[in-house]
Amino acid sequence: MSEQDRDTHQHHPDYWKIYVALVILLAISVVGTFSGILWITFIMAFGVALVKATLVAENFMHLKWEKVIAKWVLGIALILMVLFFAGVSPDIMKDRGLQWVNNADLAATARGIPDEEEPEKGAPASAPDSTKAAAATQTAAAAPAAAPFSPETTFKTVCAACHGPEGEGNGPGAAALNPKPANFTDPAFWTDKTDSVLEKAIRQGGASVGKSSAMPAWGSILTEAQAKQMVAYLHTLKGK
Amino acid sequence: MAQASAATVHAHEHGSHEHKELHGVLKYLWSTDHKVIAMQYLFTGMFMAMVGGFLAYVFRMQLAFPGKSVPLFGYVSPGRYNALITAHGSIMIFWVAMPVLIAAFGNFLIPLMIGADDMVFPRLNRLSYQVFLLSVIVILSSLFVKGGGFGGAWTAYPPLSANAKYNLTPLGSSMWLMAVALEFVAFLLGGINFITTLMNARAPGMKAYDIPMLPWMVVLASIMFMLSVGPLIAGAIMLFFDQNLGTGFYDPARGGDPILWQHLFWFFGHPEVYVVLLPAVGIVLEVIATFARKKLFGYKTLLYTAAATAVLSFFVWAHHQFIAGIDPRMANIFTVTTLIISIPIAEMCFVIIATLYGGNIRLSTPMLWALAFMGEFLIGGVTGIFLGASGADIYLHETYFVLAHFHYTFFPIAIIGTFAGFTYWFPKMFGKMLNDTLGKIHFWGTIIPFNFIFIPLFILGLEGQQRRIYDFQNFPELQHLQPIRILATISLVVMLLFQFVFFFNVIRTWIKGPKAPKNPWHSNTLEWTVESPPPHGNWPPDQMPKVYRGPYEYNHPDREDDYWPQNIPPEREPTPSPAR
Amino acid sequence: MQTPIATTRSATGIPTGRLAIWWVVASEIVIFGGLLLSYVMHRIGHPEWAIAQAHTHTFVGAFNTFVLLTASFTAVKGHEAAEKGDGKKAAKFLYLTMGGACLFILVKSLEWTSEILEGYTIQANGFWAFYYTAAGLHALHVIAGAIVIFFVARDAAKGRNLQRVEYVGIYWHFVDIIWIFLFPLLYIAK
Amino acid sequence: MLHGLIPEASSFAGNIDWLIFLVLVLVGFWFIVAEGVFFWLIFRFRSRPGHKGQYLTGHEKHVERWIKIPHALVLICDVIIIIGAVHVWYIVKMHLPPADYTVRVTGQQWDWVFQQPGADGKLDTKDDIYTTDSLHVEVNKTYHFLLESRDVIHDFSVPVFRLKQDAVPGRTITGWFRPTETGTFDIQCAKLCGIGHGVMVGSMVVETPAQHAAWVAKNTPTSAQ
Repeated sequence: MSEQDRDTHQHHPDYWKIYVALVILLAISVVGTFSGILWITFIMAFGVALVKATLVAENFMHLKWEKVIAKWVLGIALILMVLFFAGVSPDIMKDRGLQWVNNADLAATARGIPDEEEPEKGAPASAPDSTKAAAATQTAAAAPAAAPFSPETTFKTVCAACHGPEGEGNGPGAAALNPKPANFTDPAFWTDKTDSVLEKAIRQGGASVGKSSAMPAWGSILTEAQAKQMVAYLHTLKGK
Repeated sequence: MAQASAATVHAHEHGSHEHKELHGVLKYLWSTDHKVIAMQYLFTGMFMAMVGGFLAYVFRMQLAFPGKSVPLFGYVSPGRYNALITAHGSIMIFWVAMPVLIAAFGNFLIPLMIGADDMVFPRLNRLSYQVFLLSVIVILSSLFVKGGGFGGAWTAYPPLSANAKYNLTPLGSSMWLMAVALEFVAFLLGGINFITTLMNARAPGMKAYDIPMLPWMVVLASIMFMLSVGPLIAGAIMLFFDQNLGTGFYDPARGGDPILWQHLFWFFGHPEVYVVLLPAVGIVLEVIATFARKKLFGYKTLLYTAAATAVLSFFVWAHHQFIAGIDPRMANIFTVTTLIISIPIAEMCFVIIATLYGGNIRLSTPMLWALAFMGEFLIGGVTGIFLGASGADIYLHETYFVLAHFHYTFFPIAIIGTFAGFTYWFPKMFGKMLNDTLGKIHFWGTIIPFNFIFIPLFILGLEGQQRRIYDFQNFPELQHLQPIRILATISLVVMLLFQFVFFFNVIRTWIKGPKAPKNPWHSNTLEWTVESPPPHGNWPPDQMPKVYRGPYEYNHPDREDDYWPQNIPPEREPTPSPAR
Repeated sequence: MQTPIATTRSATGIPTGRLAIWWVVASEIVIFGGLLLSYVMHRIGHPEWAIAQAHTHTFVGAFNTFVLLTASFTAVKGHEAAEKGDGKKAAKFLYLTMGGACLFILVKSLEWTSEILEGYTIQANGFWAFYYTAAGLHALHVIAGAIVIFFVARDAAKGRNLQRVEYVGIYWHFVDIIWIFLFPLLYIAK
Repeated sequence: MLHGLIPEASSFAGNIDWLIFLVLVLVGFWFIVAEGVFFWLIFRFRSRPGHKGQYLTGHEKHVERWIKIPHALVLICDVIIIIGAVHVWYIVKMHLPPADYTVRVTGQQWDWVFQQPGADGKLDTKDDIYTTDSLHVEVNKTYHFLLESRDVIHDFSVPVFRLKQDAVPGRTITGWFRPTETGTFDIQCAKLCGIGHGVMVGSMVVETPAQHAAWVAKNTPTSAQ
């Protein structure tokens, strides 16, 4: 026991008194929860927690008699946490700001508290995107279904990027991919493929049918019926 | 530290240092001597530098000659390209810059420069290297697992990094995260050791302003690292749970928020770049003071500007996220703080340049590296202002301008600063003198090609070429820039080839280099008062050094030699030495 | 392994061991601070988590807080004994503290199993993800503290390294303070 | 300043280029001064026989002046740059001029999906046109874009417009642009978003009002006629 420690530490407050005070404070914070009024519960809970924390830090950790350098070390860490909270909370805590709306938060909140708002009308609208919050855009979310769905234009605009305009699997995106996208003109492709497997591949992505997961899930753009029409269109490409 | 008790506690130095000497290979693997641990970090860091350099060679070849098979590697698919750039970024920062600059030089020099026989916690020091070695194994093996290495860039933004469905590297991403977390643990353990050693274990008589610059800077860096890495460790735990337990911390559809990770990452990210900058500045200051034979221009100014940079670095993090979806009003605050932090850094550069005034500059290899650090780092610092100004960052964000900017700061730090320190302390570390002409060939062979890599990349950045694209043939507006990319790649290959001059010089010196004297550069600091290489325990227990003056008393009027080592007692009544 | 001369020096007047523990506590503040503040921000952003939070058992949390407070009390009594040089008594108090830690972990595991069986797993909802992560990280620190206390107590019983009783006490009180803040955040702020 | 390197094709491109030029001038001056003094000092005080170093603590008035003055001037330059930056940032990101048209841009793994208002000029109506590779806009018209992402973070970037904004999943971010040059320009994804990040190429086709009307007529989905 090097003697440096002995001379710096003569101060031992009456630990019993502090311990009893802590237990009483704990009881107060628990009782506070029955007050029913939210802000009283908060004041009780966090105020008491702060008092208890200072009691433990001052007396049990002997911060009261510690050199000031140690207080600076802990103080800087706490100040940095306040700074972190100040810089981050405008983006995370709030669900809207200048020029941006956090639809996901709004949707989660809307879904989460059904009793406050009237429950969402009927089946979730076939909005092209599940993250489209009902609250954000009141207009009937126009799915591509509104305009007559033509599998050919959808193939040309969406699928051609990787499968190529004629479906040979040589689109500009194909150069990037390994394994290569499916080649619908090759009869060998069709030998072991059923329509339902193709629909699943289209709507839930390649990985869902054991194929390359580079094929994204287009289910958010194409409904069941549309996927069937797409598969029908793919048949017309066979042997071209 | 600032108000260290004036009369350092002269606890009589009990606690001797004899213990059974390890022998054979065990001496190098299981030793707790701070010098052996420093060598372990140094060689691991240099090996990882070679790995990082090779990765850079591979993807730069792919950029210059897209689609062709790269010699010594093979065909670079987009997935592999992403893994290469992620590994290059992560390895160069976490496994080259930090271990070599903080752990290797810090471990070797802090005890020697403050007159201590070892770090205060030798076994904790050994444990920190072992955890670091484990992180090296995990990151290297993560490149060879099924699905390939993690491909989400060293910033690992979720949801790309949080969901295997998006990044297609289920094993690679978790192993990358585990390796980074282990590296954080290693540097937390090491950091506590460095900070406590400097605060408590100083030689008797060494007051706060007698400590040389390098220990100050390495410890300041360790404090910044320790206080900034906390939130990211919490973020890493959350990301690890997202990757493996299917929680939704960063998945917006399930109540999470991807912007939270960006804030957690960059709250650590920006202090991190100053964590690697300060030790490099410390090395450069030691070398410049010694070879300019001149007292540092305003020791306290340097210390206060370094402290100011350290504090301000916690206020600027969101300048990495101006257009990342944060609230535009926050961007104004962070623009102001970012430009404010450029002031202490600018003053630090002015003070370093002013140190050369009135000097007697000898241009040997370490001095060339230190001066090159200053010359190149000015370009890096200056181009940072373009990116700190939020309006200009709208166009320049995620372009090659950013890439060239941070290579003009990281390269001087991790490569030029390291070579300055390595060539300067090589005689002390290995007991032999490096060949100076080979050193100069290696110097010019690295500096000139370096500028020919990254000045062209500035031009590419201004043309609007954005980062992390494996093949620019898909972008009609960028196809005509191919010749610039080929020039950058060729300069990189030339620079990498010149590194063999360095390896040849080091190995030849190991085998039959001339024996190094105790103080080859006639420097003042305490590490030059022991033999080279220093024995275990540095000084005999009864001859621990005492300090009588500051570390930079060169060309002092009261002395005929142009240097005055710290531990030489003043012959007669010490004239009131002028203000430090 | 003899302690190096460096460890015995104390330029700041604080013994090296205690100075290191203050730095450990500082780094833990920023780690737990990052996690708890992220939770607070999300909790304010998602008022609907109150429904999930209603399923937490406030009384179990309160009892656990009481257990940790008692453990903290015995730890500081242990330090008082060690200060007087009485290794045996210090070891006895430290073993009591370890008992408190084990009780805390036992109560926590029972609480978690009941919640998980009710279906509130870590994947269930944003609140439960933060609940298990924060309380889990804290529980890990309690377990680590208990292990370290065991070794320090064994040494103290033989009268060796008595100053470590204080250092492990400081770490333990910090773990208690984290729980003092975790308890209202997870249990009371419904 | 960037004009030589990349054309300006949108209304606020000029502001951003002006700011980059302002920073270049201020920062370039300090860079040249610092490098100049640096190399001059190395040459002037190189080691020569008989030449001896001086002992300066850095607090001597005549030497300290050389640091205090540049220090203050750098502070002034920084203030100027801050004012310029905040001004341009307000124009581009904080202030939304009234929109002639609104388009919805959705990033998903490895392609952009554009939802443009049809002939009626209103979004989310029957005659909306969905395209995935090109966004057809009318020159000298102010467009608001609602930027969203379906999976990971993407970045809607049109270099010639100096337009760049991250698309964050779960958020709808509104921005604006006003094309001033006709032609076909690159749309890039400027945030790493996985394997196909390199193929997420789109084209911004800026047309004259007549061409645009013709394009809309040709591409309006048949049912909406």
